[in-house]
Amino acid sequence: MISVVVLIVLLPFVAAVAGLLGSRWPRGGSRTKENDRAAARRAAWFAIAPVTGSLLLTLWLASWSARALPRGSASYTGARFWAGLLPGSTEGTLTMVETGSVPISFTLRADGLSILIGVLVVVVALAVQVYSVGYMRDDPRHPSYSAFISLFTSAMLLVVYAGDLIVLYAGWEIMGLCSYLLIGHWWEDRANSRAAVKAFLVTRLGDVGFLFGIFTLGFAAGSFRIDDVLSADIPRGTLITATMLLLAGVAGKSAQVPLQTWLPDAMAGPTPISALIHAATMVAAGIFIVARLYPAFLGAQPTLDVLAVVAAIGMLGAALAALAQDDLKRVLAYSTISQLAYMAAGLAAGSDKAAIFHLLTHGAFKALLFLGAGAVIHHVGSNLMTHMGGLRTSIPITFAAMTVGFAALMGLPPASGFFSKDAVIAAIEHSHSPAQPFLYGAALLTVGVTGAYAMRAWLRTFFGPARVEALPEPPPGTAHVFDGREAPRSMLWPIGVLAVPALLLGFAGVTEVDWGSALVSLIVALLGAGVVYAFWRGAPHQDPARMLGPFRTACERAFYVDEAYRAVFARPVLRLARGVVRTDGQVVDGAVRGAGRLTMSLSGFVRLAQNGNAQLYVTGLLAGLLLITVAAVVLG
Amino acid sequence: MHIVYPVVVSALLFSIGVYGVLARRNAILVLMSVELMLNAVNLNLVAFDVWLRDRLHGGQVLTLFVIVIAAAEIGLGLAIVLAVYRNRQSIDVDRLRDLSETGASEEAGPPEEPVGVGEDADREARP
Amino acid sequence: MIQSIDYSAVAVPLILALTAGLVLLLDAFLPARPGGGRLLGVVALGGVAVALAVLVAQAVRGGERRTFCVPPSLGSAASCSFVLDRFTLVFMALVLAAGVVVVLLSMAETSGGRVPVGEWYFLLLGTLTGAVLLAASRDLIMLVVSLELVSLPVFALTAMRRYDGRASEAALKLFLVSVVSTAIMLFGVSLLYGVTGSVHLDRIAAFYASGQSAAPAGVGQGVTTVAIVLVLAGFGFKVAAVPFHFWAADVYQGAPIPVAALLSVISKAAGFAGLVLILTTALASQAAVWAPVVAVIAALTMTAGNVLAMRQRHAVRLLAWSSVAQSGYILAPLAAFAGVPRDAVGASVAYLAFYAAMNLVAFGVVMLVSRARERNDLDDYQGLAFHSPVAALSLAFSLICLAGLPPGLAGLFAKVVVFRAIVDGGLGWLAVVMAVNTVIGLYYYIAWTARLFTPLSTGTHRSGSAPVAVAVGLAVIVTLVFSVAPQVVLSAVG
Amino acid sequence: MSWLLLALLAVPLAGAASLTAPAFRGRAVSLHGIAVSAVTFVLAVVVAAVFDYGDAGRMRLQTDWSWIPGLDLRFHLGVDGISLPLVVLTALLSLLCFVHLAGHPPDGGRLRALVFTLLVLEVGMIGTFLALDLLLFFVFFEVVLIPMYFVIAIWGGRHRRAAAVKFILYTLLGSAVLLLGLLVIWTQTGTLDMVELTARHGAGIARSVQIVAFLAVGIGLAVKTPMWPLHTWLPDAHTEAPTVGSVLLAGVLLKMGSYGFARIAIPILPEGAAALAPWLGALAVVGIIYGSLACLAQRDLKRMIAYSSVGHMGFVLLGFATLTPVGMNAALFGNIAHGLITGLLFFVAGGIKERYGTADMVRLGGGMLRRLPYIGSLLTFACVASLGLPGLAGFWGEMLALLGAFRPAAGLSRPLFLVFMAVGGVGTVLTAAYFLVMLSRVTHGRAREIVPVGPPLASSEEVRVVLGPGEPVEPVATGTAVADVEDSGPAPSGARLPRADAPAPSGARLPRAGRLADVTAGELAAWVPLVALTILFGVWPKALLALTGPAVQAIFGLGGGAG
Repeated sequence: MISVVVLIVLLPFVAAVAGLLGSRWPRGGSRTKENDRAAARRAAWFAIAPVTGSLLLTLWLASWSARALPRGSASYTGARFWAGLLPGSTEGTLTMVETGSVPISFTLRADGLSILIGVLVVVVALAVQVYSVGYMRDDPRHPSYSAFISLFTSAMLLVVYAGDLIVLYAGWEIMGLCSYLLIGHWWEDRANSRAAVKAFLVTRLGDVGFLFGIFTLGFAAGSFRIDDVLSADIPRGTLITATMLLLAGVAGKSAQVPLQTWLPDAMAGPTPISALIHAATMVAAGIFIVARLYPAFLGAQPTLDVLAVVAAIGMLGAALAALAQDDLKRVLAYSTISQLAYMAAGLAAGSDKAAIFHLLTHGAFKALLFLGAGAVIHHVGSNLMTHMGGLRTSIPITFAAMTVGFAALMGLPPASGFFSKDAVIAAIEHSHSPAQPFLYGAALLTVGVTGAYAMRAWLRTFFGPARVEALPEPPPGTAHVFDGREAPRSMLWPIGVLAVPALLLGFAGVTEVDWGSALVSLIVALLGAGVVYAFWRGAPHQDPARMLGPFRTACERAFYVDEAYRAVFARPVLRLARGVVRTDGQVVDGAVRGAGRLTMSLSGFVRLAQNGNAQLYVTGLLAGLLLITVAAVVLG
Repeated sequence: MHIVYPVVVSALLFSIGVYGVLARRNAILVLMSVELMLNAVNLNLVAFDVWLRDRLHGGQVLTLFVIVIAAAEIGLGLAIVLAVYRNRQSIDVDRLRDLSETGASEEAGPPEEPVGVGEDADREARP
Repeated sequence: MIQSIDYSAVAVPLILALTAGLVLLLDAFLPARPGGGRLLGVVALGGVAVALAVLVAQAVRGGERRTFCVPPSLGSAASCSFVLDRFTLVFMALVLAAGVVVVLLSMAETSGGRVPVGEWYFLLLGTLTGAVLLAASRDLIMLVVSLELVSLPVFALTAMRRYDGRASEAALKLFLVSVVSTAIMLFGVSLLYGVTGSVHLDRIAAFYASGQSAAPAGVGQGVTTVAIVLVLAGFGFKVAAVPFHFWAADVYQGAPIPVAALLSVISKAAGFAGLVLILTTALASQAAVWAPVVAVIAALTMTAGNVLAMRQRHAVRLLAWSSVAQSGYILAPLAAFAGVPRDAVGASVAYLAFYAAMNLVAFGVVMLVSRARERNDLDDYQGLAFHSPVAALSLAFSLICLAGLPPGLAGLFAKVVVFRAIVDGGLGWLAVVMAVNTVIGLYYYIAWTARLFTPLSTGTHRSGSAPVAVAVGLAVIVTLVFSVAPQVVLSAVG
Repeated sequence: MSWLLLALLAVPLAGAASLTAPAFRGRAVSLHGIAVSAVTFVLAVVVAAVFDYGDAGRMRLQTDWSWIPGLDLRFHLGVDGISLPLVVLTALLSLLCFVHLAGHPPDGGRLRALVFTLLVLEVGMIGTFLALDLLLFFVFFEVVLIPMYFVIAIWGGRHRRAAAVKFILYTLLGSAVLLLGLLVIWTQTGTLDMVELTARHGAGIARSVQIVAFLAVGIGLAVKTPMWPLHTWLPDAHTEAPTVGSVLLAGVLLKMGSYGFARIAIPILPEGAAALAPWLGALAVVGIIYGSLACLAQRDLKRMIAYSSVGHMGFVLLGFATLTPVGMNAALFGNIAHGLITGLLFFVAGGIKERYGTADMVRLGGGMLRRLPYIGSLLTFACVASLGLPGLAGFWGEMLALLGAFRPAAGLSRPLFLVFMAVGGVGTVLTAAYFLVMLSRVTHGRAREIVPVGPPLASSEEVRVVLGPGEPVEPVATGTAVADVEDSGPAPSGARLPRADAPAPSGARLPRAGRLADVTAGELAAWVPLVALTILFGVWPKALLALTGPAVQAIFGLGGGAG
């Protein structure tokens, strides 16, 4: 059984290697038009076939797990929501590496939680690969692009199915690298390249804390295997420090408040990437980790309180920022930060079931929204909503799909968002941690603002006067423009496929719906949407965000957090670096060169005595002798 | 008489010889003052020999040798002074400055950087 | 009573002296034929070779030989003036080997015609005799006389070149400084004689060991200290230690190169032999007095030598200062005599042997190059590797040996031996000073070696000379043997 | 089988000696070089094959002859878990250097002399890792100096003389102090045999003497490893050394310093090590931060890689400073990983310098991925491996070092080492920062169009270069999208570009010889093994840890006694 899991993880990796090396291989590197096209076609096959294989294996694994008898003693406490759904779990260790202190075991482990997330990852990855065939048709670097996506998928699956924390960390970092490579796909424009560097560095900063958290757990439990870590009785103090450190990694990867500035800039990458990495999978990995080690987090209440506060600030701030953005993708990016904060709030409130349920639904509808946005951008040729309007007639299918997406985002009843967001709000309502009232208030307020920005985006994109004029040459950073018609079928199929779970996944949630809180959140959401509709109705041309009044620019610049970070961190480090180079040149190296010059000048000085006069020599001789005699007698 | 007197006289004689060597400019006079120093040593040796009542008379034997050595040295010294005079027409010790640090490296010039070989110069030399 | 003389003990100096006489007679009576100079050279070489053979025979037969002894009846036990023990044999071997090389170098020098051949070889053999005698002497008189016998011929040799102002100036300087140092040493000897009442080294040692002194304690110790320092002066000059080093560069530059080689190896070896004899046999119990003095002098010598050599642009002057620095390294282990007596002397003599071999290679090649270009500036050596590779490689090898870096393993092991003796003796600070000095030393050695390998556009004519080539070859082979099997020296020194 | 180690030394020596015969001409010389180093590499692999992995802690294949009884220096060779990987790495890198040399003759000509020097260098390097006698280790430690001096001084770049002189003087001072330390050990214990001394675990040497000896040996090795304050020779030596020289200097010479810690300083002087470990750790960590910051502001590519070596060796030293088995394993693993990755980095940098004629990042402009896609991607791979991505060799060295610092040996103060660990973590972020910034400046961005003006200039000669000031010097100016304008807009804030050359009219394009050739077969042959090994050790760290583990246990006296 474990070989299936190994295969699931390895197939995309093989695809990546084949894509990187194989796609251009026979005809060498000559970059002609038809070479690129043939290479792109071959790369597409290298990418799609293995991921489909992975999908089928994952589905078979899920069915096996569902049929398996629930194991007597769940290896860790508490019957989990997915243990009921997918009780079967399997684990296999490839090898044990003796490091000298805590051993590292190359272990893969598939249980209910990881299979669920595995399904999400593979589905979205396949959808994105198919979508990219159309979206990146004549991009010269399509082979490396699709290969990196396969590598990313393999890394994400490694994180999902990892049984050992270090193996998990390995997948974690490779994901970060792939996000760097893919964000910087159009590296001709230095801004994209800088955005990629920023994304990698911010997540890397979080990962350092994550690694130290793993060390703390590993040393406390004597092994890095997740089962040992969760079953070992770790003293409360160590648990708190470990979980706090893990939070740093979670904040980095899932773009939570302290380290969220990289996600909006990550939109510089192609849209399918934003859909896959910055909506469904990588950003969800942080939440997945907390769910994976939930018994540890439950044991450390202060950490959950910190998580609650971070989530509250994150969801509200991001929602407000989304309301003021003009770029459609940045709206969705800030919305992602806000929704992730929701899941974090769910976890903080003590219900990982609600958080994972929301993660799944969010994965579906946010990927849908991004792919839809990709189609819209294709159609319009620019990201900015000021260039869009009245598209519901020209691209009906995308319109329908994005409507479903926005409905799910706002939490309107039929869509899945309604059920999962309700589960989270219910969990927050019933939790009894000190930060609960503050969290609950923020949650409700965010529901309203989410309704507002979803409605605003929906209206400004599809309604109002049509302003499309075919731009002559796409500015760097966007794919080429289609001639006004609907996106090609290869892009529409994935949108359609994703629309189904976005709509129906809510019903799959077996949990009962807490109608009281659901109604409250629905009313608040409709209220937010209504306000925006009223402003929009007044002046369809203008941006409803004007209702924010003086706070608009603050919201648009995301409360100047990014500029603050650059002023506090980036610029001083560069100044320090130049200072280090100067000191290295003058002080450390100076000392060395100075020693050399000192000896040379000493030699110059001593040579003066050698002026050739014999009597001076004899005088020197006698003076030296006198000195030595006196010293010998006196000191002797 | 107590041993101190000859030793002190010998020391004084030695000092006069040293002064002579350092102060005089003429090579021959320097040689004479060296003789003075050697004779001071002889005085010392003989005085100790008598004071010690050494049955082997080591001191006096050494005095004889010192006298012989002094003679040899003076012979050789004068020969050298003669050679210097023939070559330099002067035996003024102060003016014999040809062999000196600065003298040697005048024409070559001080090295401008540690190894003294301009690397650009030989870089072009390379084929 | 007539002293019985053990002629087999005195064989080596006797042979050298007789050869000297023979050379003088041959020069006087042989008709002046063009090849005459070469004949005298061969005769001198033969004399030295025979002496070396006899020495080897005596070494193989082993055992100690003593002669010119004072009968035990007068005063304390029998003490002899001329002793042939392991220490003496090593020094004699060293001096004679170096003598062979110097004679070979002189053949090239004398063929120039500017030097009277007979007198040259006579004086050269005289110096060798003095050096050999000094190694064997065990009383102050013989020590002084053989020291003079080593010094005086060298003054003459330096001034030997006709119509060479510089040579005569160098000779005068050498003469002046040497005579003053000898006078100072004699004054020291007289005081030492005064305090100890005896001339023989072993009796002086016995006197100090027994602790009683003729004069009242306070004065006796003071006078002894002064005496020791003054005696050190004489040998300090020979070895070119710090206060007595000023003459080195001027004389080496002025003198003909074989004489410079003679000064840097043979007269220095003689100086060290005398120093070791006086300090370790006569004044062994006074080590507390002279050890710190020697340590300070060693440190100052190596530093002054290296520092002065850094900015040199003249080959022989650089070698002069380098030999001053090297004598600092040789002096250093003696300072550790208090801690590890046997190792200290062994290390010092071993380093001297290694140094002699390496230095002679350098002087040989400098002799070769200076025949083509008199100026002898370092720039004349640029690109030597391109038109006379063997000479360049051997010079590079010797310089790297002097620096103490592999592939010059001889230099490296020599330094390790010295470092070990110093660290064993507990002189940490001296070891650190020596380490820094090795680095300063490497600076000018590597600068010169680098010049050898940088290409120079203008090719220059190289005039070969057979005897010098043989000399360099001999010295290189000896250095290579020392590099691969330094145990040869270490076991001999014991 | 013990003749194998002798053969490992004899073959390169014989190869070098045989080069003096005039029979070799032109091509034959480089082929000869490849042949000799290939034989040496095969021997190394045979040693690895014949090595008994079950008991890697004991010393195998020992040969022990008395060479100089006077100094009781014994020609004692042996190999164990610690030295085997380093020997194989040395043989491999030397072979790759010769392969690279075949395709790309050195700048200074005189190929025969260069091959001779490199073979002598190889003898010195392999000897250092095989020696089991303190003085023999010292002799081989110094054999390396003169050849490397000549490699830099004759075949180097513009200021090669000064760099070579500084290299040899600085390293000699270090090794002289190292010799003092070794002699102190010798005088205290009376023996020079490393195996015996390791078995004694420092018995017989008083604590204060151990501290003095560790200080002396430590300083000697720290100069070679480049620990922080003693590192200033490295950037000059690397910038001026030819590609082959840089690869060997970074790939192997730095390892001799850190190997010294693993073989001499820590096992033989445990109390000295315990006393000075906090200082070693502190200097290592400062080295990490200092190296990373220095790299961030470097303009020259090779100089930046040199400073990155200071940073990486900082992690290796941190591993040693923890005095724990995992720390030692981390250091030894980091050694090998750094050798492979930095070797590759210098090969690629050499290739770039050869093609562009300069290694100055600002003059390289951008868009290397456009013009030289394969070299660009290899550079990216090397940088990613170097910043410690898991799955590649660089990660395990750093991670295990931080793991070691998390819980140092009993005697060491835990909070201090936790601070070291945290600063090390920040160091990894800075390492990622400067590598990615370099990639962004060199490989990304729009390639400057090459307008072949006039006759093609001599390829490698420095061309009079004019910088279009449009190039933003501030690498990480996010947010405000500074358009990569072609025309000479005002250079953004930050240092005006220093006019190294006489200012020419700013409009002139960069005249350079035609289209640059991408990676050649010869280069690939030299570089692909390094890439493969980096991935192998990254994916399967057990290959190395299983080897060094038992040897390290033996050192810390936990496992079985050393053989």
